Amino acid sequence: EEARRRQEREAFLAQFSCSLCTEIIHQVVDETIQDTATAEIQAARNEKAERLAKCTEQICCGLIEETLSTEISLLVEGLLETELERMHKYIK
Amino acid sequence: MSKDYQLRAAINQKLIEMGERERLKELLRAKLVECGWKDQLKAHCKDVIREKGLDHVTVEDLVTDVTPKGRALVPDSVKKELLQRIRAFLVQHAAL
Amino acid sequence: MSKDYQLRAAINQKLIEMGERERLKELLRAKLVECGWKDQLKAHCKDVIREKGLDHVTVEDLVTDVTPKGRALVPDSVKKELLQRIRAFLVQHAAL
Repeated sequence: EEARRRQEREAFLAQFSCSLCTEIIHQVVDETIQDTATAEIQAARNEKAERLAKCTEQICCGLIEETLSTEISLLVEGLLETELERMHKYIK
Repeated sequence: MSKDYQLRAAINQKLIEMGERERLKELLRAKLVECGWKDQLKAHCKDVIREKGLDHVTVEDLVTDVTPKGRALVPDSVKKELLQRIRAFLVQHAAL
Repeated sequence: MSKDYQLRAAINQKLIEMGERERLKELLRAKLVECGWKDQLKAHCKDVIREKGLDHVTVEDLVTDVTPKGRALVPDSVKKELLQRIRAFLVQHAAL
């Protein structure tokens, strides 16, 4: 009877250990997956926002550069033309 | 209430009271990092986000997607180590 | 093609398609006049012409000469306003 009870108890503990082990693994794995998924989505969102901010700035700088280039050329051309006209009038 | 059920409840209670359940979880977390499981999981999450597109994936979608693989990727050696630790605890507290 | 390049191309495409790029340039031109940039640059050009002599200055030389100052003279507030306007446009057209 004693041997049977010991056997039963050992079988129970073996089965219990296995189920507890699986339970803990699932709990930790699921918690970690939840945390990792949240963190990875957030990281991807941050990365996207950073890229968007950087590209927007680059586009803004490009637009300024392009406009300045045109404006400076027009201004210089106009100014030199006026100055030359003035000089010619002065010479005449 | 069955005898098994009572015994289960008593062991679970003891595990919690003695802080062993938390220690087991902590050990497992550390092992999952150490064996590269967490890095694999991160890489898998990144792949899914890339494939589906950030705008088409929620945290819930991602969790559902990566859970089967995440569970399957836990190395047998880690499972074995945890099981041994549980058995050792139960032997040590055999009076339960 | 890099992700950055693709994104810049997509933003530019949207700005052009919706006529916003031209509107932004128009706004910038107006701001440059309003803040006195044009007058300041004109004065600077005249200084350079006076220093070098009209006979020794070409359009290309003068453009090269005054461009750094032209860039530096653009007030930060104007740059900020333009950037904000682009950001607002992108928020409004969130497809990107």
